[in-house]
Amino acid sequence: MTVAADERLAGTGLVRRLLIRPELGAVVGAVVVFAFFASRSETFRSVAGVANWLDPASTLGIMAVAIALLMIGGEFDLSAGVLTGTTGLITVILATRYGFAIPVAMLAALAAALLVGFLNGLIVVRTGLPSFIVTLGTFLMLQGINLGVTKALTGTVQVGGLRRAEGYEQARAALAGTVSLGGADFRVAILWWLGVTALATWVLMRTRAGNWIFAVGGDERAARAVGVPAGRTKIALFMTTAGAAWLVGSILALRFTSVQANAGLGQEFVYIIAAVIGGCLLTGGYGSAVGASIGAVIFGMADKGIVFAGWDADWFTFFLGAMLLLATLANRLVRRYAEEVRH
Amino acid sequence: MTVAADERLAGTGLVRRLLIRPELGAVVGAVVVFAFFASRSETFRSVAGVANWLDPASTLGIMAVAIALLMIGGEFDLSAGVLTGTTGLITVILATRYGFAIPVAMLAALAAALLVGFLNGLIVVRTGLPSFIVTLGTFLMLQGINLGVTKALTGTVQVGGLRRAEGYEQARAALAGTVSLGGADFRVAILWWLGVTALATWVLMRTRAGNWIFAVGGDERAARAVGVPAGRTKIALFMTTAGAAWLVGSILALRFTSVQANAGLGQEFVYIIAAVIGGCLLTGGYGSAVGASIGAVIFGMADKGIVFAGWDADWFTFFLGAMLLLATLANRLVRRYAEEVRH
Amino acid sequence: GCSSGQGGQGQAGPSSAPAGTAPAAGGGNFAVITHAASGDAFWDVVKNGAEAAAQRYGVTVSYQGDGDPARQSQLIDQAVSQKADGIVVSMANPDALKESIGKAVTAGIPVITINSGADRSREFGAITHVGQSEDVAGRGAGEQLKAAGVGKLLCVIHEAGNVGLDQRCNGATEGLGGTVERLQVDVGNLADATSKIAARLQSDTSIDGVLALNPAVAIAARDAVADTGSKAGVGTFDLSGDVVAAIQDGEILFAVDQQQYLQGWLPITFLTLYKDNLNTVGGGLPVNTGPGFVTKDNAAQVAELAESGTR
Amino acid sequence: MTGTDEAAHGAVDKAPAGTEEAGKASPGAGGTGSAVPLLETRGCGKTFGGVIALRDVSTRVHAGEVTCVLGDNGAGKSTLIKILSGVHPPDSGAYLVDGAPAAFAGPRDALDRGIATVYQDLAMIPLMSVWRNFFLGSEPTRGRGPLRRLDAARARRTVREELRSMGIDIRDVDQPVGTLSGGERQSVAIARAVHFGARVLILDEPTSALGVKQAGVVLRYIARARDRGLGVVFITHNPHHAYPVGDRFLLLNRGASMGEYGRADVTRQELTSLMAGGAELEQLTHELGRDEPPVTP
Amino acid sequence: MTGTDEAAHGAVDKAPAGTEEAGKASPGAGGTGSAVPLLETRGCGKTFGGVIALRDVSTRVHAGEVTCVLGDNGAGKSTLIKILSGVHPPDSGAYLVDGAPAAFAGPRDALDRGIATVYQDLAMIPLMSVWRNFFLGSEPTRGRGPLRRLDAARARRTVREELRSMGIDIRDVDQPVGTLSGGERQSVAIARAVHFGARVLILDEPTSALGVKQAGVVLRYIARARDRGLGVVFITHNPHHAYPVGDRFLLLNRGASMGEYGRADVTRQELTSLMAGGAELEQLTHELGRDEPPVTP
Ligand SMILES: Nc1ncnc2c1ncn2[C@@H]1O[C@H](COP(=O)(O)OP(=O)(O)OP(=O)(O)O)[C@@H](O)[C@H]1O
Ligand SMILES: Nc1ncnc2c1ncn2[C@@H]1O[C@H](COP(=O)(O)OP(=O)(O)OP(=O)(O)O)[C@@H](O)[C@H]1O
Ligand SMILES: [Mg+2]
Ligand SMILES: [Mg+2]
Repeated sequence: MTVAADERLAGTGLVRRLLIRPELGAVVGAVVVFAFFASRSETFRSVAGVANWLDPASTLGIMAVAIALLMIGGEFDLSAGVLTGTTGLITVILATRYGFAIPVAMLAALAAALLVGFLNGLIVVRTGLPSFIVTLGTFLMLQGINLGVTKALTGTVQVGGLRRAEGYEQARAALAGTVSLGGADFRVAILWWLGVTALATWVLMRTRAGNWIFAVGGDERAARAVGVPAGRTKIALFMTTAGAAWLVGSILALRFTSVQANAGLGQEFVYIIAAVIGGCLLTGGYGSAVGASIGAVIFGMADKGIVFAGWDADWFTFFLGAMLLLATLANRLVRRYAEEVRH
Repeated sequence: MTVAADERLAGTGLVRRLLIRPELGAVVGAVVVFAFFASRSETFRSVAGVANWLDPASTLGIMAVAIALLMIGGEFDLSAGVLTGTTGLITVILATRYGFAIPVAMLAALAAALLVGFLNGLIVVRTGLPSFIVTLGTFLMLQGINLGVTKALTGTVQVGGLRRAEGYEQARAALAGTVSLGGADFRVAILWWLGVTALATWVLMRTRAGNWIFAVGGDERAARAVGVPAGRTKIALFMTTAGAAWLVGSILALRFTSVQANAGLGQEFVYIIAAVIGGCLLTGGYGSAVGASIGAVIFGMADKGIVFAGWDADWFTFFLGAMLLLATLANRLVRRYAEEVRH
Repeated sequence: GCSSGQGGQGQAGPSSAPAGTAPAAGGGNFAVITHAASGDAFWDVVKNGAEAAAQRYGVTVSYQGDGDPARQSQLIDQAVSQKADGIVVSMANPDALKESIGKAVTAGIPVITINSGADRSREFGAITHVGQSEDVAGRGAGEQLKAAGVGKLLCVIHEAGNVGLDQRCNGATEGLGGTVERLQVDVGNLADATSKIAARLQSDTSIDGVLALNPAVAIAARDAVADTGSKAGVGTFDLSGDVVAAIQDGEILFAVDQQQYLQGWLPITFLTLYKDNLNTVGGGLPVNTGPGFVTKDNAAQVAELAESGTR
Repeated sequence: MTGTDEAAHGAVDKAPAGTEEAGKASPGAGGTGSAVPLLETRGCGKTFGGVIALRDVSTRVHAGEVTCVLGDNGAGKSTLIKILSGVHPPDSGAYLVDGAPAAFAGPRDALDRGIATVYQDLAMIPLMSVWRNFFLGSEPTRGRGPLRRLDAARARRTVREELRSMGIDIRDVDQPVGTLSGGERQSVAIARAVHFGARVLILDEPTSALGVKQAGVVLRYIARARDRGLGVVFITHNPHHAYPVGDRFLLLNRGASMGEYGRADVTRQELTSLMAGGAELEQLTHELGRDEPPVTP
Repeated sequence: MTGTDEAAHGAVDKAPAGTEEAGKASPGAGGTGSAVPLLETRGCGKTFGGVIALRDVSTRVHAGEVTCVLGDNGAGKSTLIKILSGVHPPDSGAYLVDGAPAAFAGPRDALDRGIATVYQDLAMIPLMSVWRNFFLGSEPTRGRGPLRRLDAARARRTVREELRSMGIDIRDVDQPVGTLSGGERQSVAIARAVHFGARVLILDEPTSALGVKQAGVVLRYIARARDRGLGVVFITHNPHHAYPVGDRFLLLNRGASMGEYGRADVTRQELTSLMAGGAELEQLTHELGRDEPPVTP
């Protein structure tokens, strides 16, 4: 800002400017949840404990960031969870039943994932149907395909044995290995997650594509009117989500060397939850990648913290629900304070 | 219309006026699905077959109509599915373990359901958090309560024995009995479903409350500005949904005389799907009760039709997904034709 | 009820050297981690068994379960970082758990596998295995149905892609030797399950047997058979009060009873013994808990037990 | 209401209009004879986050009087309106209704006190039909008890008549408002506020999207409302619209009051030039080299 | 551009303007000397479901000429604009760009052919900041290849300058557009269209929400764009705004054309009265009994 201060601007401290960022509320939520569980369980705040809850947060985070981009662009993707299973299944089946080297099998899975993303996007853009319904359709269809094809090819509902496939060790080291740090093993996936978050933030804030994503989510008609290629932007977003699903699917397949036909089922909403906790609006046009990542951390902490605290598994979901509500409320209060009456 | 025709009105036939109704697209979708399965399976189109697929459509329909009202009012309720289980559990536990007469137990369950609905609404209205997140929180919490309380009180995850409770026969006849018609047994729940649909349609189209529902969903700020009690309307909608969940929960509990702690889990999205197939907008302000009912029928027919047609169970969800997509597309095409460029 | 925070108790130290002193009563801290979501009727009995044993021996048990192998393995990792004194794992997907179980074994934590995964148990370094795989139970059910004269069976899967359920159906196929058709229903919506089973019975009248894999679905199957006037016999896995009553009334032929209560009770017993006294039962050979069958003959005896969640 | 009427009013309302405007407040600024103004703000201010939208503005609205609020874009006119209509509470200063401090929780409360507002960013629901929008919040019903229902026939008829009497002919009152043209929508909103004529009518730039004919109709409406004894707050950019109906003119600039003038204290020309850029349009015509061509055919 | 300039243009564009307007089309209606108009509609019509919004309208837009479209609310002005800018294809009639039939799949295609539009229902994204909105669809970038990124500093600077040069001082170009006042938003939209000045600039009621000063600025912009050789389509209700800058005046009524007039054929007074209700305001002033008070202080 080089312009002289306007007399109609009340003191806008750095603090307030920071607080207006969509993710800062989520940060407060994360701090609250962390403090809560850290005070309940020593292991939770130990290095090993942190490594432990960062592990699920990493794969969830990668997906949450992709879904956040899509949600900022005004669309949903319910097929993303199952797609992580599909890509894993393709990789494992090709590598173990058809003797493909793992990198080749992974590329084939990526191609399939991008095709699914492309079709999702194309149908949404062409028919104008809500993406909620379209991707619900793909979700169900993929679920059927995962089960039907796996059963048809292998006779069971899970395929394994990836360990023996060519190129396994390298692929595993790159995607599913661990890094020792402070006496605990951290998953490499955490690095991938940080990378994806940084990349997504850069795209959102610093590129034309990012501008278009906000625009198509904020008001698609208006965006089209000024010449934003709304259709292409949305298709690209669906393909990005599919790409993220492929990354997560590969990470999980390499790590567990086997995939079940129902892998990823039910995760689609966890992604959306993480994105919303991180400040994304369900109506589109607002949100951030960093926020979605922090949402994933909150979810991961609450999820694992309850186990660390040793609470009864029967009540698990109760505590999880209460945690989520409290985290979002904390988030909300901070945002309220920052924005005051801006609606 | 008593006013003389305006020269700027092209011939607006009755047909076009009908087609503009949100549910008429769904009717076409329903006809398509029916025709398809009727041609594949004789049983599907027999009276017994119709009674069969109308059975699950009835409970789904009751919920879909309530959810449709809520969605027209601009909100979601993810806790509705689990709440059907909660109400059933309360009724059964009170009637079998504490010796309450069934009507009394049911009233207690209703009170509990309405309280949950009220709290959902209150939190949404007061905090301004998206209902997606708030009711997700209640969903998780109820899920935990259902399991935790049932376990604590009975030591198992399901309670039964309602048959021996006082007032069982009458209650069952009213809510879960059957009516013979054309040689097949139709469930009484179908009548309840028709009644709920008619009532909801009347409220939506013919009362002030209906006007307010459309208004708060269409533009809450604007509705508030002209003095619509937006908060009260929304809370009432959440309570209506809870009431419907109670009705469905009671019907199922009386029918099966036992309830599992995880009953209703996962149904919440089926309700939303039915409402959306029936023409409700996810963004609120548009939709119809009849449409939601027809959405429930489409879903019920596709779901059962696949079984009647005897297709491979492994591919079940694939066919279901394809069916849903096609039905919504048919729906969409009809609407497009009717509305042309209106966006 | 809620067990106390284990964070603190974890400090009891690595239990790899369970003090060669006299068996100390209590103080153990065990984790039971299964591949089923909480609320599942079968696994709830396992949980009851484990908790009853814990109470008996004065140890703490934390029960967790998740059908997603990735999350199950994370739960094992958590137990390891909490330095549990012993871990009980059901291995529906052994490959996926290999790494985490290996970690536990390396950390010197005794592991007992339960239910499925008997063949990989020793390879992974578990001290023993309790229970048998779902195929065996399924085969038993198939044989029972065959004995009842069933030629064409409908196997009702209430959770698509669930490995355990798939194994049960596969086992039943083997045991029956006839045609087995599968049907997918949603356990959360029994009305729908009923009408789906009825739809299948209506459209294929040659089906003369229905195998439910869950007691609630068994009731739905019974209703469907009654609604359609089919003469199909119904068999089921696992018990509930309603199922036992139906067996007594002759509406359901039998229920496969793995006596899964033992799959909860025994591992805790074994782990306590191992911790206090370094005992390994049977030199690590699998301990079978079933399958048993509840039929009209013995239904009366188990009726009450099923109501209270121990059978 | 005639010129003589007006003088009579002016004589009654001799009390100073506010604080700093006291000097400027004109003896000619009308009033209905009631000493207590319907609405009054005293040094009201409003801040949005870091933005000061309104600062220390005082004004009064009397029954039977039209208060015009004029000012540039972003001057804070809509913000003032939102305070008056209960959407925002003022951050500083006092807001009095009938002489007593108002504590409105929302527009509903203001409506209940008889303060009706037509917002610039139209309070209309695009997906709802014209007649439903028109009666939203004040639906006519018939039947009683559980059978109480919308009187749709009456509502449709009323809307059609109201709109026609305003010179707008909407084809079909069942048409969704979202398909109306910008001006049609504005007209419906005004017709609604007038129909439910309250004690105070607040109009935020009602004429800006309207053609000359409709604008005239609106001005006539305003005058009629005033004659019925309503207090009217009328916001506009157009001094030519403000002058014919206004009794007081409040000028805002960058959030602050530039003074309140009574009708008698100011001519149309003065008003126009006060609005900054007054005869600029004339000027512009010359500047652009486009003088009137000689009158030909 | 001066009167003599104009006469010269008029002389070139002697071809009848359309079909039924041929008689009325004025020899004075300007053109830049190119015989082929930039845009031309021939008997265009548009129906929405059962609503006939536009019927058989023909007009032309020449380079260096301002075509004003005037008409009552709901006359179909915005609909015509949407056809010109590629939002809707016409249902009947032909739409020619540079003399060749145009087949636009959307506004993007029109933009690519140099047709930029400012819509009445502003094409702005409320949640996005002012500068992001300003450059939306034409973002300045730096770096190349995968490092190609928004040049945010330049964008902010440009926006601030453009807006200041238009007389709007936005406090903070990072403010979301949704928090701007109605007029401020409109100004940003116009500044954007002007900045990306295309061959044809279409403005739908750009001045209606603007104060006198800002309106003057917009008119000056329009004149400047015309002088640069752009074809401008300018929609307004205000004949006082239309007259200073317009070269042709297309009058619409209830979806149909009431004729197109050249500047030379019509005086401001005639235009005003053609717009129906012409001197009605003056009339109204009298009618409301509010003659100018004697000039006092
Ligand atoms: N999408 C649509 N669906 C149905 N009717 C429409 C639609 N768009 C416009 N109309 C109708 O077409 C007519 C012309 O509308 P248009 O917006 O072109 O008017 P306008 O001249 O721009 O009016 P204003 O000056 O009030 O903006 C209006 O009566 C409107 O109701
Ligand atoms: N919710 C808000 N958050 C932040 N700033 C706001 C908000 N509402 C208004 N403002 C700012 O306050 C100032 C005054 O706005 P207001 O809408 O009152 O102006 P106005 O006089 O009505 O202008 P116009 O004539 O253009 O409608 C504007 O500069 C606007 O940016
Ligand atoms: Mg304003
Ligand atoms: Mg218009």
